[in-house]
Amino acid sequence: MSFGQCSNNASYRYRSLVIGMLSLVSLLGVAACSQNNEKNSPTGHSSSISGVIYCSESNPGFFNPQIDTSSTTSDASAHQIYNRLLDFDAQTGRIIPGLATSWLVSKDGLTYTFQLRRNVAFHTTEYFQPTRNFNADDVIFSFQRWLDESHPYHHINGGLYPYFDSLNLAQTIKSVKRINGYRIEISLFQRDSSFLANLATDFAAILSAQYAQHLSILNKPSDIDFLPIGTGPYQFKEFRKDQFIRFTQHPQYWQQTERPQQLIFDITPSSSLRFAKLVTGECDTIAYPSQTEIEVMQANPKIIVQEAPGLNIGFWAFNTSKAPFKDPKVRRALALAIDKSTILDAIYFNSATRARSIIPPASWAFSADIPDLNYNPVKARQLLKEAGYSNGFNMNLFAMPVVRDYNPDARRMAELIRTYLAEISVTVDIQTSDWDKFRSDLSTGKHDSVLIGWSADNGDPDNFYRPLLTCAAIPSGTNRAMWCHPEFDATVNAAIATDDIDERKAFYQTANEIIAREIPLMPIAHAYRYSVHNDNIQGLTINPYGGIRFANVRESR
Amino acid sequence: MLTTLLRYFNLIVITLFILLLISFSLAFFFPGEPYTNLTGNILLEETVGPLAQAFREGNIFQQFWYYAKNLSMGDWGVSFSTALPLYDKIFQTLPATLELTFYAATLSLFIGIPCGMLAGFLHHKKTDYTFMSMSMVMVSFPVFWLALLLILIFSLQLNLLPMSGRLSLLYDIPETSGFVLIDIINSTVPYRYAAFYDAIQHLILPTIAVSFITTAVFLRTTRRAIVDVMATEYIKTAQTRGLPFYVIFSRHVLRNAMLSILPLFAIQISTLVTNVMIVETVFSWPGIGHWLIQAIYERDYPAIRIGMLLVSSIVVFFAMSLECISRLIDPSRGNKQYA
Amino acid sequence: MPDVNLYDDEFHPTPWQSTWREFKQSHIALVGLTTLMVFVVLAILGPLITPYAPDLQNTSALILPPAWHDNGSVLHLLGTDVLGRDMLSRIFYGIQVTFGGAVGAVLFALIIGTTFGAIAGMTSGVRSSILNHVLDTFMVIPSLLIAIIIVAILGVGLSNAVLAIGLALIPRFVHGTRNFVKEEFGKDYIKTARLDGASSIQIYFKNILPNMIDVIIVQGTLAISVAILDIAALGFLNLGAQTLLPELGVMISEGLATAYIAPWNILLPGLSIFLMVLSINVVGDGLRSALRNRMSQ
Amino acid sequence: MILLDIKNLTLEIESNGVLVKALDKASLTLEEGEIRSLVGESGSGKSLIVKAISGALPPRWIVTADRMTWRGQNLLTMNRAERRKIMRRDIAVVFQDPMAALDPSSTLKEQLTESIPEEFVEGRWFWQKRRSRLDIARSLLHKVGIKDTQYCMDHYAHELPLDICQKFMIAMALVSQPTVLIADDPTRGMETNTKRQILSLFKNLNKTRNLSILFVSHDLVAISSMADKITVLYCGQTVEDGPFQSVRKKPFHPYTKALMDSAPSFSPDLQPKSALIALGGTIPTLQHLPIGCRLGPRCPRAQKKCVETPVSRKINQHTYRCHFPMHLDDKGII
Repeated sequence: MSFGQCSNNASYRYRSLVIGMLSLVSLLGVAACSQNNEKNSPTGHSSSISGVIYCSESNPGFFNPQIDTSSTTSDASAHQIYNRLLDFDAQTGRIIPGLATSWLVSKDGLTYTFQLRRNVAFHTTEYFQPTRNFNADDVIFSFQRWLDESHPYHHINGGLYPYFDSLNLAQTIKSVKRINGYRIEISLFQRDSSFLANLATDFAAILSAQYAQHLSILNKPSDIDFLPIGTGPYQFKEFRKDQFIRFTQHPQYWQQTERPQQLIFDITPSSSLRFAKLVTGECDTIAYPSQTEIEVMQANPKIIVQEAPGLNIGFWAFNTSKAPFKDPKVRRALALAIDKSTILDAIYFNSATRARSIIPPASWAFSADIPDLNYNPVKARQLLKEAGYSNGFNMNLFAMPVVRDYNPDARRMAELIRTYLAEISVTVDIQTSDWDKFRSDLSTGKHDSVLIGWSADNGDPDNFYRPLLTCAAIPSGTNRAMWCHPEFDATVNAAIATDDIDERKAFYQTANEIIAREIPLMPIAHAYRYSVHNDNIQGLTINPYGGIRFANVRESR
Repeated sequence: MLTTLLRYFNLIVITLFILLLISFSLAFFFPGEPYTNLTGNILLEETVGPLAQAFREGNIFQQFWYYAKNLSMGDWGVSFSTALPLYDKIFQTLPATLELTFYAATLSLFIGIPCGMLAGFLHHKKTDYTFMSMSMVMVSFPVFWLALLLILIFSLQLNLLPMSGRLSLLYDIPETSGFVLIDIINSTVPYRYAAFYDAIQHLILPTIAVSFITTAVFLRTTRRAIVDVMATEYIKTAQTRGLPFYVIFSRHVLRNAMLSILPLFAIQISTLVTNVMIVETVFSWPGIGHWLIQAIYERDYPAIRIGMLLVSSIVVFFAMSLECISRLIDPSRGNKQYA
Repeated sequence: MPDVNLYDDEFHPTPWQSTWREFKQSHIALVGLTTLMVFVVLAILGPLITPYAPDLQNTSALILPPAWHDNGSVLHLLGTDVLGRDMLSRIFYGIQVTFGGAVGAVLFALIIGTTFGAIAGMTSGVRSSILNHVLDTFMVIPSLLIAIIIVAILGVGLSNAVLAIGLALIPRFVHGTRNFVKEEFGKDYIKTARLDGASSIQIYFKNILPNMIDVIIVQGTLAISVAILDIAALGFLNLGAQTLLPELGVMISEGLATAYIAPWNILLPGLSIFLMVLSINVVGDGLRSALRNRMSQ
Repeated sequence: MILLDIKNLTLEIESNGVLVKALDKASLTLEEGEIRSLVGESGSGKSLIVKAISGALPPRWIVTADRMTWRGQNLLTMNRAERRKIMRRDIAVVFQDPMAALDPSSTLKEQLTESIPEEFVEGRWFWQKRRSRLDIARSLLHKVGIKDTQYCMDHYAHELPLDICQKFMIAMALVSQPTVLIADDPTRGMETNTKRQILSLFKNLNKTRNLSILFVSHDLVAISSMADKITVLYCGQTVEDGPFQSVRKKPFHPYTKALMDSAPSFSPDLQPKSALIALGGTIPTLQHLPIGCRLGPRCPRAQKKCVETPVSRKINQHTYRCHFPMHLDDKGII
């Protein structure tokens, strides 16, 4: 006596449910293979709450650009929280007034006097409420902190100021004097035509002296770099590592610009995840879009792509302080063994120009007639034999874990290089690790060679030669090739001693020839800079010197 | 009744003790200095504290004793990469995982078991075969591939659902209990309803991804249990006694079937937690699985050690209590001598 | 007319033949078996019949869609990935790595699990019940957790992943064998053997092991499907096989980078894992119901 | 008045390609107030008949019968609802192993009260209904001889001794005051005094309630103490049927003779240490049933004629199916 018949109406109803389930599974199959068909508006976030979400690529080390040169830190702090004495105009690149309304340069070029802006308010947050506006004391405090060793705040959070050390500004600046409440005077030891440009870079941020006193009373001085106070458009609210940074609008910002209620950095390390979030509308703009996705973004009407020639250089640096790489013949052999054009196609997907030397075409100091090395494995093997390594050697290759314009996927580039070097019997062990550990290993010289790069902070060509290849830049960790060449240093110092453009160009040309002869590093590409955002926001302009500025971004929903 | 409770209580205590022992011995297996693996900071001359002292003397029992004392007092050591105390980090991430596991478990219970009952009761009929073939397909889905498929289709192509995180970061909800829905409900921010709706949207895809496989497993186990019970002698006698069908099914068949599959759910908990940890990495859900796997990449041994100890003790606790409950309410289990 | 049997003695099918006849009844099981055979052949002979080496980078054809797509080329049947490596040969190698790894892990777990289970089954008393409980609790610990610990101790790599999954599968076999042995010891044919003075070891090897083979095989097949899923998951989280080895899970995580432009880099490896696991599940299930029917006849 | 009338019932099942007759033209009748016993060795299809009557046959069986009626209604063509109503109201079955026939997960009180039909329960509100069900249950348990009802009702089946459970099964069967009770070897494996209690219970139920009992067993001692009529079954064929006394004194079918002789207490003149009488050979399995009279190969009086199945002949209420009956010369006179 089976029970089938007695509940046949029940099973009919359940059968329809089952068919519903089956159609869902088949929908899974069909839709999965369909290409990116037309899609409706991104759901993203409802309009009831205003805010801009930016998918950044990694955690900032600190919230003070003075002590950390990584672009993540300056993205998260320099342009959103702090202001500088001077700024760059996004389009023309010329220097425009920032917190200093006007400035006067003496004839001998040794003393600069700055007239400061009045009634500029600092941020008021839960952890600090300022009682006075911005004045000269803050500028003095900000400069003295990295200039004068004995300054109470100099050794807070490591006491290292890599950018200023690499330009050894501490030796060029003699003194910073306070004339009155809103005027200061800086005097130098010798002329430096790139000094004004250096004051306009991200790293010359202006901190709050009153906040510093407040913290030293509570004797928690290290908070100055973790709970920042500045005069910029946004004020810091909360940071949770590997998850997000939250800023709220600075109500009394001195520039009247229309800004969203809150700005959020959603930390998403993987670039494909960032791109996916842009498509689903969970992020309004993303950092370092990977080249493969640029074409797809251009095809998508909802996403606006801005492109500008970048002031950057991606290169493959050899650690010249170690055995096989001391000999320039070995370095030349390795450089010849690599086919630069395939790397440009496979990694940059023709969104970069082939690099002949470290100076990009966008800079005025660029000159076309620099000899370029093209792919010649036979000569490479012969050079290796001459240098005594006929049966090759093994070396490690540090591949940068994070994404940057100048090198979108260092890991895949390393794999390509490995297959090329295998042909001249050089075995390569690719090493990559977490970004902080990676940089500390580099500065202690654990690497044989490294795939990394540099993006300029200001328009001055000196910003390429000095931090990358001068002897002073080795301790500060920006000279990855550990290369110290007296003649090269002399040419670079001579270049900044004069103001005449043609003379400086000639000096930089001799510097390029020294690099081409010695090959401490093999320049690979100058990548275009992309800024990508969906149509939820407007007013985001691309900046030639990298970084992202939300000062005059507004929601267009 | 009391003896079973007592027996299970000391079994749970023994097992947790063994887990504690394993987590302690892990510190010695992991590369690097045992003291650093236990507490996260380096054993220097001037580090004070009973544990450091015990390590200097090298007396292992004392080390274990102080380690256990620290654990009970909430000092769970400091993580290598962030140097923040692990205690708060875990209490940020664990509720997220428990929340996702809870929703996935309830979803698969409320879908798996009724369909299993239907399939079992109509066995060897068309509905049964469709259910069985469907559950066979669902069981063989690799969970991370399924999650990617769901993202590809529902987030990227059809753009219906968000694909990452627990809540859109625009909503700043103060974290009280760690469970996102509960936090929203008892938060006083004006945009509460929008936040709630958004949290639900964020929950849909991960819950489906996790519960997809567990539903199929529940379906199959329930069907097998029901078919076995229907074939037993006492159900035949009940039928010959002429009892109406619904009485037989609801009172006898269901109760016996449920009693026989309750202990099997304990094993399902572990596959559920594994699937949740994998789905978390795909949907970047801020749970303990995602955090543990990040800890692996950064070789953060204190985090791995405490994460392992915590997750496995929770899973063991749930499984053992499930087994104890099934032993208490199932009278007939008493006569089968225990293995 | 049943085939005429001249000697008219009764044709008693051996247990295997009756299981096979029972197994043949369900067509799905046969379909499952053929797909499984295809995968096994691929796993063994895969590397010989692939058109390209798995890591040969053909830089001229980057992210090529599969052949049936409009701008796909027949040279690369299943298209290429972002580094220009041929998808078809990578999947064949992937099958060999994943399937081989899973079988290795299951064999490892099977041998250790059955011995432990037998010992636990044969001993009795308080000590063994405590031991059994502890083994049961290890069955409940999630396999990913065990894998994370092993990777933390020994470091990443396919062999460590196989070891980790093997360890995670052991409790499953211990549980199965112990219940089976405990049941068998209750039966009379063991009592008679014991009355003849056979020691429990002899009984185990002569009487119980032959009967246990079927149970072990069913558990083994189902454990292989679990092992494949776990190895692929570990590869996906790149805790197991590293990018050097063409493992299916790793291929999916690599395909993630170009997920939106080239979805087939994710779909095809995932599909092969899915089909492999489906065929194994179908065969395992068919075997189990065949065994159950044979027992109940 | 004939309650249950079964004529030429044949049960076939398909086993590896060929149809096998487990029951071959079995016939059985049951009058009101009569105790009929159905005797046969284990595996002769006794339980099959019980299952056929109660309709609990698995769907694989093919049931064909000339006549299978209950009070005139044909059981085969009845739809399941009426069949279940009959089972509920008129026929009650007591199975062999009480432990297996009781749900292990619910208390006996639950199982007993749930099978009390609505009509016997007075009271409008549910608590009144519950109390009246409890009273009915308690009175029933007293009737079947269980004294400590409260203890039994609160416990589970596996916690009570075998005979208590069997009495409980009987109580459950009697709860709907059936007219026929089918007892499928209730006293198997019980020691004698509990067996005697249960049999005496059946006897006085028959006397007081005029309850007709179909007593299926192969324990002749128990049958001799209570049965009016007896039907002997061998390999699915009813070989002999008739009043117990006449069948016992003068069995016509050689198998019945052997069956009667096999019970030592039946033959008073048995010398001590003398060999027990038993038929040679064993019961053929389902696959190798001999054609014609199924006792053929084992029957001492078998001849060529036995190859065709014998037709059942009747001499004043004593039917038999044998070509060469005993105690009868060939003209059919005792």
